[in-house]
Amino acid sequence: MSHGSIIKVPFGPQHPALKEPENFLFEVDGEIVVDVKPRLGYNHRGIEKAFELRTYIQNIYLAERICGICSDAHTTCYTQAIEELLNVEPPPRARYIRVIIAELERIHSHALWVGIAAHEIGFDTLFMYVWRDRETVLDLFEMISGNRIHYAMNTIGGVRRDIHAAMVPKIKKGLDFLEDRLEYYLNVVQTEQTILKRTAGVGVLKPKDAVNLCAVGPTLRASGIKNDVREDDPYAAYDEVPLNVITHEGCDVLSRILVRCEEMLESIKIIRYALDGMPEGIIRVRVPMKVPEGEVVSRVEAPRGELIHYAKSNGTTKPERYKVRSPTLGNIPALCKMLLGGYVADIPIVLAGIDPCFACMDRMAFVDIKKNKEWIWTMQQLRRKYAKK
Amino acid sequence: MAFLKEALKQLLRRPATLKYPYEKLTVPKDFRGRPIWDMKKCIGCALCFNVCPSGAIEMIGKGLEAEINHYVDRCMFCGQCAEICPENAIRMSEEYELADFDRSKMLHEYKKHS
Amino acid sequence: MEKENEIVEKLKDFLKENLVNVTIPKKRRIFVYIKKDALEEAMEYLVKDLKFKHLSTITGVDLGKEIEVIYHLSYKGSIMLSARLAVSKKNPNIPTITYIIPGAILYEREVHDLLGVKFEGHPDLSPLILPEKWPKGVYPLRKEHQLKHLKEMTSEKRGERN
Amino acid sequence: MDLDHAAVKEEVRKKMTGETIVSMIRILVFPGALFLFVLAFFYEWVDRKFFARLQNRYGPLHTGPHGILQPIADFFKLLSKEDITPHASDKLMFILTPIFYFALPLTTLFVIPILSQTSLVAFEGDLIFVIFAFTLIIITVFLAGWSSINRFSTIGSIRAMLQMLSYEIPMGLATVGPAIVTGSLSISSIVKWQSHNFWLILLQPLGFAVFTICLLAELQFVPFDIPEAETEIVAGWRTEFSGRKLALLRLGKDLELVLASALITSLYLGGPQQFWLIPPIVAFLVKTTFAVMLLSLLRAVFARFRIDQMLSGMWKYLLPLATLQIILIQAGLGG
Repeated sequence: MSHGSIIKVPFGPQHPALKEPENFLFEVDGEIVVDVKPRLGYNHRGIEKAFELRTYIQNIYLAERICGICSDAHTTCYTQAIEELLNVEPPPRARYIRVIIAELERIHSHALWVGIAAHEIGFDTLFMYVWRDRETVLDLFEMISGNRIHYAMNTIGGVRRDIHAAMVPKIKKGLDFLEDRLEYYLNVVQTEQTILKRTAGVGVLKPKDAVNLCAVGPTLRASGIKNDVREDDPYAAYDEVPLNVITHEGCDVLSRILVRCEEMLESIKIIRYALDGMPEGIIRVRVPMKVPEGEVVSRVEAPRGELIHYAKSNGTTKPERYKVRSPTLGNIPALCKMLLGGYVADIPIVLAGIDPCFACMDRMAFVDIKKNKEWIWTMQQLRRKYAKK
Repeated sequence: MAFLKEALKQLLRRPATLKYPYEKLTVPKDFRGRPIWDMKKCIGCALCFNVCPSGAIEMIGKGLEAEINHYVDRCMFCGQCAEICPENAIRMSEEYELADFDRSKMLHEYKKHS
Repeated sequence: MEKENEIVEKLKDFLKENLVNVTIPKKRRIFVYIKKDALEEAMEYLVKDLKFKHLSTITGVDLGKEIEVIYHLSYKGSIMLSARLAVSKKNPNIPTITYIIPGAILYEREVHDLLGVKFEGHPDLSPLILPEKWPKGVYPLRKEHQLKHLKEMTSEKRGERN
Repeated sequence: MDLDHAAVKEEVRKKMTGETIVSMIRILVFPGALFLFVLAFFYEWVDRKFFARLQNRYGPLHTGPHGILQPIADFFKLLSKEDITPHASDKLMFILTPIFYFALPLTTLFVIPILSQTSLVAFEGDLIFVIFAFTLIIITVFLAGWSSINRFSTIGSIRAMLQMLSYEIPMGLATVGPAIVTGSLSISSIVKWQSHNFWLILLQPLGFAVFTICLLAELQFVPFDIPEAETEIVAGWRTEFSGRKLALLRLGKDLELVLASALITSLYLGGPQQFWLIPPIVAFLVKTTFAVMLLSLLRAVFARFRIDQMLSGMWKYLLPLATLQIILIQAGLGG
């Protein structure tokens, strides 16, 4: 390959294909991608340092705001970790409610992703349809938890709001509507020629690479490896709920779409089972403010993959160290492998293939400024200057 | 061409979007909107001030004479203050249209005797 | 719990004295403390023979004088083994394990950025998360840096103030 | 007999000015520029509303009744915005290309019969002029992208040229189809021929399909909007344009939409016809609105192709179809 024709194409941090700031420097030979260098950290807010400054109750809402789409996964993982440190057992009804909320969030997160993937390949009409149908899930969330995205359902020792008997028929009606819409989209994705042309055989990740590069979640399951935290390391009420893990052998973007669509249908079945089988009883137990010394690793299957929280407490009301590793960081090495050898035109769809959530992935340090010309007010100065007027 | 049939079917259906300023969605029952303090019930225990994760509540004075300054631009509507208040003096209202051009309007002051 | 005990037995007779202590707090969780110089062979053994193929992440914890680096490995997604080792702050050098598990490439860079642990042999230890103009030698997650102090220090780097 | 030169010159001048004023009005106002601007804005509104309704949403609403003034509002808003010329760009080309991009479709529209069955400028061979104008438009697109020295617009402009190479030939064949049948290369006479016989869409449906697909590629609508693929190369060749230049580019694209739909109407749908009392222009407007809605429908139903898929698709499928249509005409089937 003649070296002369290699040009460097920056992708991000501001780019229509990336919904959040991230920078990938591509070396492109003609239309073929030769090398990828990820440069992360544009969305870094210092959450791990901030964890150490707040009490355990306040940290629930900090954990929730690590990511705007998979917020429940983070709070479930956080509250589980602290409950294990306190060795407190949430009541059975709370564990079932956690499963229901987690699966509803999986549907809303995957539906959001199918819309974005359609937008990446220029299919805006499908994007509009999928996001219109996703509104049913968000309305259900608003009814159950009072808020569309940050449901704040989990607290240490159980759940803050109950799913009353009056809500169950509404939820079931919403799920029935969603089920036949999702079946229709599954059919569209497999038959619509223009989608197949842009996704089949694109962004291939062979199973061996997926394991070596420690990929997680649907990206791993689309390469044929059956690995899901809900089944392997069950938490909340997943040991009492029937679950079948969906895998596809296609190893390309199309099989990732199929895995996520079928996972949504699977989630609907889980929610129906959990709604019927939910035991009666209290939904939370009282917990002390101070957490005894100890350390714990807590794992959850977030919509994008295996999410790990490591907590270390020192007996006070504030954690000693709190580490969050979100699924997207696990998939970035696999993403770089997929991009090599592909077309420039395929970058957005392959990049969207792992359903990147950069808000999750960056959790540290301050809002940094690329260009030195701008000046910036810090939050405190702004409040002091205006709030006092 | 299956998608063509679906697209043409949409022409007959009413659009799913909303003419926002003129048509508004009704918010469900216990929606977490802006928290409102009922100063008659408030005993100035400062529990809400301490628990607020984003520091949106400011206490002036102590005990029964305490007054509350609530910064809506800092508040994230988590409802933790309403939950922890021993006197149930804080209620999460249904208000969600809180944007404004002037930041001083973001400050809601709750006086004791007003 | 028998699978966990079996793994611990195998690890004990492989590492012998390098294995300082082992705790099994609950089902599917093993915490292991190993010596620094036994890291590479322990990793090799864990990944190749005991089939801990998936490295979930690497955590760095600041213990005051030492920095503790914890490797979270998982066996077929279920059993989670956390192998930890401590390294002094004066010469925080640890051999890289990217040649055993390629997936560790970003985790090591993150720990290097935030806690200043140098991974010898790592292909590219350039800053992954911190901005270019970040002052050298300042590792935000270390206990000695308070949030206020870090903000003042980096604010001069942001050019003229308001 | 000695003519009174002054009187003759006076006579000629009066007649000449009378005639020039009439033709000036016809060029500049009614079936000419002003009318076409209004038509361009109207069709952009039709396209946006219909496209929105296909996607189950309202589309522009609040500017004028049913948002009909939205395109005009966008145009004037853009005019008021800052007009940045990149430092490293080729200044002259950067300024000229938007003007060309806007002027080309406008002048080509004079060749198409709108008011009556003969256009403003009708000459034998204006069909060839239209095809040539389409190629010129794409060359302006290439120069626009190339002159704004920016990585994304360079890639965009190269893609525009590649795309042109692939659809020019099938489009040429598809426009030649009607010319062969009517025996003339002037659009006005093709329109006259169709008013006596059937519309050509009934006689040459295959040619109509090929022609519409190529127009989609010409207008850079979704299946073929590869030169300005929003998610891949930001705004493709239009990335660096802003303010007045972008306003001109958008107006140029609207005029191109009018040109495309006017071509479909006059070549395949019979153009402006006199249905007992209704003046021909109403028929023209109805048919072109239908053509715009057809293009909008096709835009809503496809995902975007990759450039190599588009090239191979055009050469492997569209070109044989276009030649098949010509063969059918020669075999006497086309009318």
